[in-house]
Amino acid sequence: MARKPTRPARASGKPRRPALNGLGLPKTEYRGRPSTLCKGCGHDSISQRIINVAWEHNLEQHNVVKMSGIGCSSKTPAYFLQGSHGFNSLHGRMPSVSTGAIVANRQLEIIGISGDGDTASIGIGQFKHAVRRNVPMIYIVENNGVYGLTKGQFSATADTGQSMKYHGVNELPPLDICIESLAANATLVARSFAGDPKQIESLLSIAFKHRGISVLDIISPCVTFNNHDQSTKSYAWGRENDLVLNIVDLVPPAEEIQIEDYESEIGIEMHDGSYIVLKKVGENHDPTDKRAAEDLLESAREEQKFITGLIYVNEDQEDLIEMLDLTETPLSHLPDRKLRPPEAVLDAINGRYTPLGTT
Amino acid sequence: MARKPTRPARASGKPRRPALNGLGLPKTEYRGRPSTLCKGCGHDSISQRIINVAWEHNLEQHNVVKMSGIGCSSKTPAYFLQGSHGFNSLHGRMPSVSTGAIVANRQLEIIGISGDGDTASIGIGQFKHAVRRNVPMIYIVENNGVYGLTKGQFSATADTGQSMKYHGVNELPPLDICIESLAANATLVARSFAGDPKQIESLLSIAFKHRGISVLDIISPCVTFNNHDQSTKSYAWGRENDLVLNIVDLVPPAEEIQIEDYESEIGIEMHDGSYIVLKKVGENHDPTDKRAAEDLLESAREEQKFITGLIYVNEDQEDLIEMLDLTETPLSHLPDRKLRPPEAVLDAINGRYTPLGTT
Amino acid sequence: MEQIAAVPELTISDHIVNDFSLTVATANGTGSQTSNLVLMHALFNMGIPVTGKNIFPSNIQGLPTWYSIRVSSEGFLARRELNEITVCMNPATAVEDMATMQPGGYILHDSAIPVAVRRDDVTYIELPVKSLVAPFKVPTALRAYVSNQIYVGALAWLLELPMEEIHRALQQQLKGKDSAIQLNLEVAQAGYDHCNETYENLAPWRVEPMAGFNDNRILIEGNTAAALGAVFGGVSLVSWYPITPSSSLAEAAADALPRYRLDPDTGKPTFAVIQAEDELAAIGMAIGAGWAGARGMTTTSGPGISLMAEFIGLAYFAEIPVVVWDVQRMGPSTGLPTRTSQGDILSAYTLSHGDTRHVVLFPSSPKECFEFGWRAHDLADQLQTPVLVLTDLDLGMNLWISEPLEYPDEPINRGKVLDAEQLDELAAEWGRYRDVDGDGIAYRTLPGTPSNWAAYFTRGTGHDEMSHYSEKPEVWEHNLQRVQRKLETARGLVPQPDIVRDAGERIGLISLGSNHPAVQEARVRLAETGIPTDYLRVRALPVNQTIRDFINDHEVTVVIENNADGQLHGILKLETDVPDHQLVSSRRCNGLALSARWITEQIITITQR
Amino acid sequence: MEQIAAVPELTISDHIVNDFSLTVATANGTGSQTSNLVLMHALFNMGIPVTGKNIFPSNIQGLPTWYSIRVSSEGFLARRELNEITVCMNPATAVEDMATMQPGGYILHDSAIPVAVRRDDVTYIELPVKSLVAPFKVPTALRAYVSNQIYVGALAWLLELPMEEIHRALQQQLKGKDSAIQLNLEVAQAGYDHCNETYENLAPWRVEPMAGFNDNRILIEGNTAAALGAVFGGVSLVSWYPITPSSSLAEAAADALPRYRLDPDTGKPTFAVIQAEDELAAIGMAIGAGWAGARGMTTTSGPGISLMAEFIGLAYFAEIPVVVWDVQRMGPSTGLPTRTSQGDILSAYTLSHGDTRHVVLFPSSPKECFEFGWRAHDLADQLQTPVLVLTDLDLGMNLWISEPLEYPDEPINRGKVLDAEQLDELAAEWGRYRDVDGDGIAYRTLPGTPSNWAAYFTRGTGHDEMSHYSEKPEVWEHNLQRVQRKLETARGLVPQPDIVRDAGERIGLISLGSNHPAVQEARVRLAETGIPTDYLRVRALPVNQTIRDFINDHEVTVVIENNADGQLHGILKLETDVPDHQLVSSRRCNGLALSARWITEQIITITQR
Ligand SMILES: Cc1ncc(C[n+]2csc(CCOP(=O)(O)OP(=O)(O)O)c2C)c(N)n1
Ligand SMILES: Cc1ncc(C[n+]2csc(CCOP(=O)(O)OP(=O)(O)O)c2C)c(N)n1
Ligand code: SF4
Ligand code: SF4
Ligand SMILES: [Mg+2]
Ligand SMILES: [Mg+2]
Repeated sequence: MARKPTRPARASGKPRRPALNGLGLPKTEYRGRPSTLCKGCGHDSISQRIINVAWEHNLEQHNVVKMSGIGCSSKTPAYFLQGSHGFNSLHGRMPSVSTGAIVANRQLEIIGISGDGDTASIGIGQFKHAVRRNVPMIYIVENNGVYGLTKGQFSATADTGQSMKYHGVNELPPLDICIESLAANATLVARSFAGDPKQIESLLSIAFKHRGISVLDIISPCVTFNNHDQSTKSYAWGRENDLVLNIVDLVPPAEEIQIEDYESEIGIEMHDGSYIVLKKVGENHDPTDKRAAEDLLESAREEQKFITGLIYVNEDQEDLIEMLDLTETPLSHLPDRKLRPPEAVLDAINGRYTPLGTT
Repeated sequence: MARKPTRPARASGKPRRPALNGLGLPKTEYRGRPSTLCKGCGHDSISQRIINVAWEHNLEQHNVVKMSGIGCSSKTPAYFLQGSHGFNSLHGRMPSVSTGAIVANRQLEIIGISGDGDTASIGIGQFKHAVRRNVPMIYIVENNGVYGLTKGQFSATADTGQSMKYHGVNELPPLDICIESLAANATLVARSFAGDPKQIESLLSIAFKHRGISVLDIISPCVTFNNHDQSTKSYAWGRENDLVLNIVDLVPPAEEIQIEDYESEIGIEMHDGSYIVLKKVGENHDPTDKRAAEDLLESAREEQKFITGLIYVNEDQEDLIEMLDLTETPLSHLPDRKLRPPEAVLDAINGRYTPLGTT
Repeated sequence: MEQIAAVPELTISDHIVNDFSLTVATANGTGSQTSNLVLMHALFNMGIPVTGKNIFPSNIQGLPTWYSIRVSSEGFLARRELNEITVCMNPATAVEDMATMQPGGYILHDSAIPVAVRRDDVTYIELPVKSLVAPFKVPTALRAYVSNQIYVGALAWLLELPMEEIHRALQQQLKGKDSAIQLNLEVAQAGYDHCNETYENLAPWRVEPMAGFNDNRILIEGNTAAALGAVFGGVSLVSWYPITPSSSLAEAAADALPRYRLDPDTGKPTFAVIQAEDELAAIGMAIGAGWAGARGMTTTSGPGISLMAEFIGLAYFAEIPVVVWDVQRMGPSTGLPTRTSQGDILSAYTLSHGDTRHVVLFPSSPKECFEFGWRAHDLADQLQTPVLVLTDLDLGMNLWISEPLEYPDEPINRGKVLDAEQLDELAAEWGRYRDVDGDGIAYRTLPGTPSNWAAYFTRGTGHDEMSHYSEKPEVWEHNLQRVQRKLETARGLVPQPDIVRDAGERIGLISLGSNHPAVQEARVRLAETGIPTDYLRVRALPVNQTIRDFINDHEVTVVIENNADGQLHGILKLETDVPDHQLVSSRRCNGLALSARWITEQIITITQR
Repeated sequence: MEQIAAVPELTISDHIVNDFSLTVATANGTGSQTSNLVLMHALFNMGIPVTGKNIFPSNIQGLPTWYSIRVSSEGFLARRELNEITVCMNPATAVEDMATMQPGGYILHDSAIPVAVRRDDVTYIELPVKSLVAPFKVPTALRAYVSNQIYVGALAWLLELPMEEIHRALQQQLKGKDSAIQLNLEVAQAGYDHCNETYENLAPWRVEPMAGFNDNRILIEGNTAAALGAVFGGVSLVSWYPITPSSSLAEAAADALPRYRLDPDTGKPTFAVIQAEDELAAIGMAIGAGWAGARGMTTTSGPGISLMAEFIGLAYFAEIPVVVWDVQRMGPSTGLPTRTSQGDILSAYTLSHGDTRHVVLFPSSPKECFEFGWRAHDLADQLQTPVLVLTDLDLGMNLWISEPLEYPDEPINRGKVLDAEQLDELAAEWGRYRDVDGDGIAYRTLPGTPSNWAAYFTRGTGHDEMSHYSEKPEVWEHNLQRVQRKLETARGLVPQPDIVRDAGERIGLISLGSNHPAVQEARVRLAETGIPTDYLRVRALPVNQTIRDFINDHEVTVVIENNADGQLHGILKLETDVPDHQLVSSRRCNGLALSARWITEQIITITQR
């Protein structure tokens, strides 16, 4: 329970004071417990981005809830915003639990973290319907194309032709989280790359202000299970030396892939030596134009590139809470007298069901 | 068990002989048991189309299987092709059961019937993944925007603003079966209207020849639960006379809505007096052009029209059975010797796990 | 329809007053519901104990439907197997309906339906429906609907039911729609007049106004009462997916909430009703709401219960309050969606993988549906666990005479929730899963609580008292033992069984839920034949000492239930220690509510062993 | 780690040969698996009874992992609670690992890990891992991996395990990768040499080659054996969704099928493996395949079992063969994904709403995993019903010494399937759900059968013998009774219990699955202390008369299982009629396999009551 703000004991001499945000809090207050992910995992970079933005935006942590499904990605809410309630729910079911939570307390800010397996495989149904309901929340997919936690099977976003050490070659076409979101009438759709701090932070800032659901599809390399036989990089030595082929439980330490800010396109070499191309939405892309957004995504899909940035936004569509027209007071905090009608109401109801008196 | 071909006993005089198809069978042989759907239900028209096309194409009924989920629509396989096996499975789960069946016996032709609730609500996950796998089957969604069998709740394809007698106004945007299919990389996407026999039959003929999955989204009006208070047509008299308002179990007989062949657009008045506009894909639409297909659907969605006809087709993509590279002989019919390796193989396996002999 | 064994002898010179059963056979979608409800309410308004069971098909139009009305001066409200009067409006079933009609009975039939084999042990009353309705200017679409009033009028004539009562009941049903009331009444009158002019009424059955029984009682469906219970229980979110026979519960809630639960200050909803995309989402939403401090509930039936298994395990293990109504229908699988059963008892009690046991409530009347409607939420909050309420199609979708709904006698109980002040005081001492009171129930906090000590991380994985992830063997064992300790606490908190003891030590009956009226009637019949019985009605699981004592106190205890495996019997066997011959299972499962006759026969057979 | 109660006294002057346990503590992701497997195989190759248990975390890298190797000259293969040697390679757990080490033990530790509190009742061997590995030119990424060979060498020195055996085992593990073999061996040698040069070996434990026990036995994981069983059982479709600890079963099948099941004529696959989008789809596909006449199977663990509940009910009621492997892990909910348990027994047996009872098999060795791997498909086909095979993480994912896999002694049994010829002969006489043989099992037809009589319409709704929809009460009752009759047939068809009777009438033990080695060992210990026991190992549900007789024949029967609720005990209580004091539950559930010590203590306590 190290959650209470602790100030470093003043030592002699001039103490190094950490920078404080508008609430007078150091950034460390926005951390969580130590990560248990693999060193170099993209998911950890994303957690760091959330910590930064939350600190910079002076977020009141007690108003935030962190929701997730099951997977390496879904574990991360334990690793940021220690002052927020979190709920590591069931595999693929984060959307419904989040929907219930926001209905219960409309004042909460929901940050949902999911994986590509969690969202695009088992969870695609709940995902699409949460999008369709425009549940007010940030929905982050930490997308690595594999099932990290269960040791590297393909997920539904794995690229066609991608190959994996123990699972052969993926022959199926991938589902694209952004295209799926748009098809289901998402009101904010964006994509980024775990190693692009600037872009993620700016998208998070936008998402925090968005009215309904914000879907952020963040490509987040798995350092461990994208290491297949054809890999060209860190494993080269091992391969030459026959060393790595039979090692099932070896996860060599790796570095996070970080990229610099880029102009319009950037090619990135992944841990496994494969190559992806990110392409920023152009300056003159109008993110309120849905057909343009779809075109952008579809043409990038044809070129096998990933469009990044704010792809689509619609601030006109009511969110779920508005549609439900709920009281301003969160349902969870209504006083008993608003939850239970008075006895006279029940008497009247009983009256409607009793025998008619003789007329 | 009236499935054996029966010929009418020859009466005296010249008997009226029914038309026979290439297999020497009258069309009645392709019927099923009597329908228990409401009179005038669009679903029954679709069954009739299947019967026609099957008869015309000289379909061997024993090679066909009829799969479905749960709903009024999902009941229909009992009402056509009496000579085919059928499987009325679970709500929303027809795709997985069909996948298993075709893997078991690749020689089967699968006709899958689903509803909009069955496919777009509970079943959206299995639907999208069956599409993604390109499971060779015809997948018909008998789309009425409501849950017929459970008495008229909105489904996920109900139009925004649509209102229903006992369920108020739908505020959510609809999922579009065709857009969803394309997003998931469907290889054949088409739409039609239950009352348009010609178009449905021609689309069915194309679908029977398609390599992978053929998604047919067929708008199929529910005569019973699209009767809401604002209705303008058959109920007018009742409304004026205060008669229908409290009748929960009244289903007045109605006529199927049939339309004539149309040029490019047609407006149709539904049973409830509402109006939909169908718009045929233009002559110069290239159904092999995916982005054109998407554009067509999205612009129609904006205009609130329904594009009908063959929207997209891709014959290049391998289907599931090809990807799995299965034996030509159906797995269900392999002889035991191909299913159980000989004893020597097991001896060798055991050998691999026994202690090393002294070298 | 079941085989009729005995013929009621009409030896009494006078009429049989307020004692008979009648069945109306129609096709569904013809709107006969109005007619049947008018009959039900007319009888109810006259003070006559009456019960109505709708046996309907799983489709929307055109298939056979039967509506059975039982009138019992003694106040027996169970389904009866015997049937004195049959109204045949459906050609499809007429042959069978007429053939299985018991001797001495009356058959009222549309004259368009020919009598296939004329029997001389029954009386036929022909109703020329078409020609009687012809004079009324009704569009074809509505002809079938108003035609049903013909049999209403005919029955009024047969039973000497005053037409004014029909009029009053019509007014009640069609509230203020005057021309509709008028039309229906006139058609009914035409039926009445036709019979009156054509036949002499030699039938033995009559209805007469009665005092006492219905006074202050209500006529209502269990699902409606349950929904109202939730409304008065402060439900915040009803997330549901349509499935017969539970849909009308959610729909009744959606109907009642906007009437009774708008914020008195702002006029805004203090509730949400969400039709989810499936049962997994429905239960997930309800759990999310419960976790965040509101009252979440979902309604479903068998297939939905199966789909909710994983989520119920999460709520059990992460200790989140949620209420699930299972209005049971016939299973396994899709089964018979429109037929009643009590086949989910064992499933519900042990739902989910791993070691789980749940609190399950069994209401047996609309009044109790209402009570458990609010109490389930209190229990869920107090115990921080899922509470499943098991009712069934018979109680949920049929009209039952019931004691009036009783206003909750306890304030809303939110259980152990800490606010910011309490948290700041407790500080590091608080642990989400720390059992400070020894009852297995720890204190929780809600998201949004403005205290630095409020936050914790909820998970369905192994966790210690601080809710931190742990794989330590002793942590797991310790935590699960505490959760199981809650079950012991639950034994004391759940509604206690309802016990009638007046028979001494020989025979005890145990039953539950909608079987109650049949058991009550059977006990009277058994007592009349010299077999007095004690009776314990289980109102909740887990069971407690009272139930064990009851079983131990009797030579034989018979557990009566409507399923194939004797599921309650199995659970009682598990949780008590009595030899098989002392705890006997009597079960039946054919889609119909149990009858007193069947129960009586069962008990007689058992006692004769 | 559990508390150690007793200290083994080293009173014998000579060495303790082939009798000790050692635990290696590392962090996961460091590649220690190679080292541990090398040790396991070296010992196995020497003919020594050995068992290895991997206690690993539910993450991928950096969290504590323990690998415990037990060597037992008597051939006891259960988990032992005592631990004579601990290898500390993980700083994160070293303090606790060292503190809980029993007196008299040896601690081998990386010298980079300081000894926090030096105890004088244990011996410390320091391994300067970093400097020993330094001379080898290995990239940083692989340094941790090869470092593990240091403790292999050190243990070889301590136990006098010949380095040639290490070499041979390395060759076995790294098949043909010569430079890797060489490197690993050299590092191990460095560890050996370091110890040899630095310490005098005063430890009491030695390993020595043994004859007899391992001869003709195999060392294999249960999941691998199960997958091979399916391969030889003619499985056609493995549709699965990843979940620990079942994934390796599906992956082993995906690995073995292309090796052994290509069509000998065309070289094409006679099988399909599909990774589904979730468990609902996985079971749906398997059921679709079974329906169409192939052999469908899926593999999962607790959460998946819950998700499959609705589909299992469909297969049960529509009578479709399908095989489900549940490799159990700790529940409820997500629980402890990497810890063993037997908590799904009751769930599996009664899975789904409505009245259902399933065939459940419990293998207790790799050999039996193989056998049930093929037999489950025969049973499913014969009975036309789902067959659930329940194993657990301990048996599934650990290496077990086993009798060799035994070639099926029966041809493939496809059950009652009619072909076109038979159908044409039977014509209208055939009904899909007609019980012509009186065993409750009807004849089915497959889609694609070229006969006009073949087609029928399968449904999970109420159906008559022709599989037509029916809501008739008597049709439902009749059909469900037939389905339940199948369960009676199943009692005779499922694998019969394994019974050892040599103790007379006092104490019977009942257990199942992976508890077998611990029970066997406990029986020896109990016999030594004057408490002889009989033993029945349940191999399948539903139970039959043999089990009832066994229980009735003993004064006390103790049911030993690894779950919190005593689930098998509950089922036996349900299905037999013995008083509580005669059928006692002994259960434990903390994520670890049961130990002989715990069982022994339990039985002693019970007998002393
Ligand atoms: C119902 C259920 N099925 C399967 C699992 C096993 N499981 C845990 S995480 C996971 C996949 C995670 O993949 P993804 O969402 O992509 O997350 P990542 O680990 O890649 O971040 C699976 C299949 C589970 N926990 N629950
Ligand atoms: C798991 C489950 N949940 C709910 C139901 C109840 N149910 C039966 S049909 C249906 C909806 C059918 O709607 P749709 O697929 O649109 O078919 P339609 O009747 O409109 O043709 C529902 C919710 C069910 N059978 N199973
Ligand atoms: S396995 Fe992959 S996704 Fe999981 S923590 Fe490691 S690097 Fe990240
Ligand atoms: S309810 Fe609607 S969908 Fe169902 S059969 Fe009737 S018309 Fe068709
Ligand atoms: Mg992933
Ligand atoms: Mg529909």
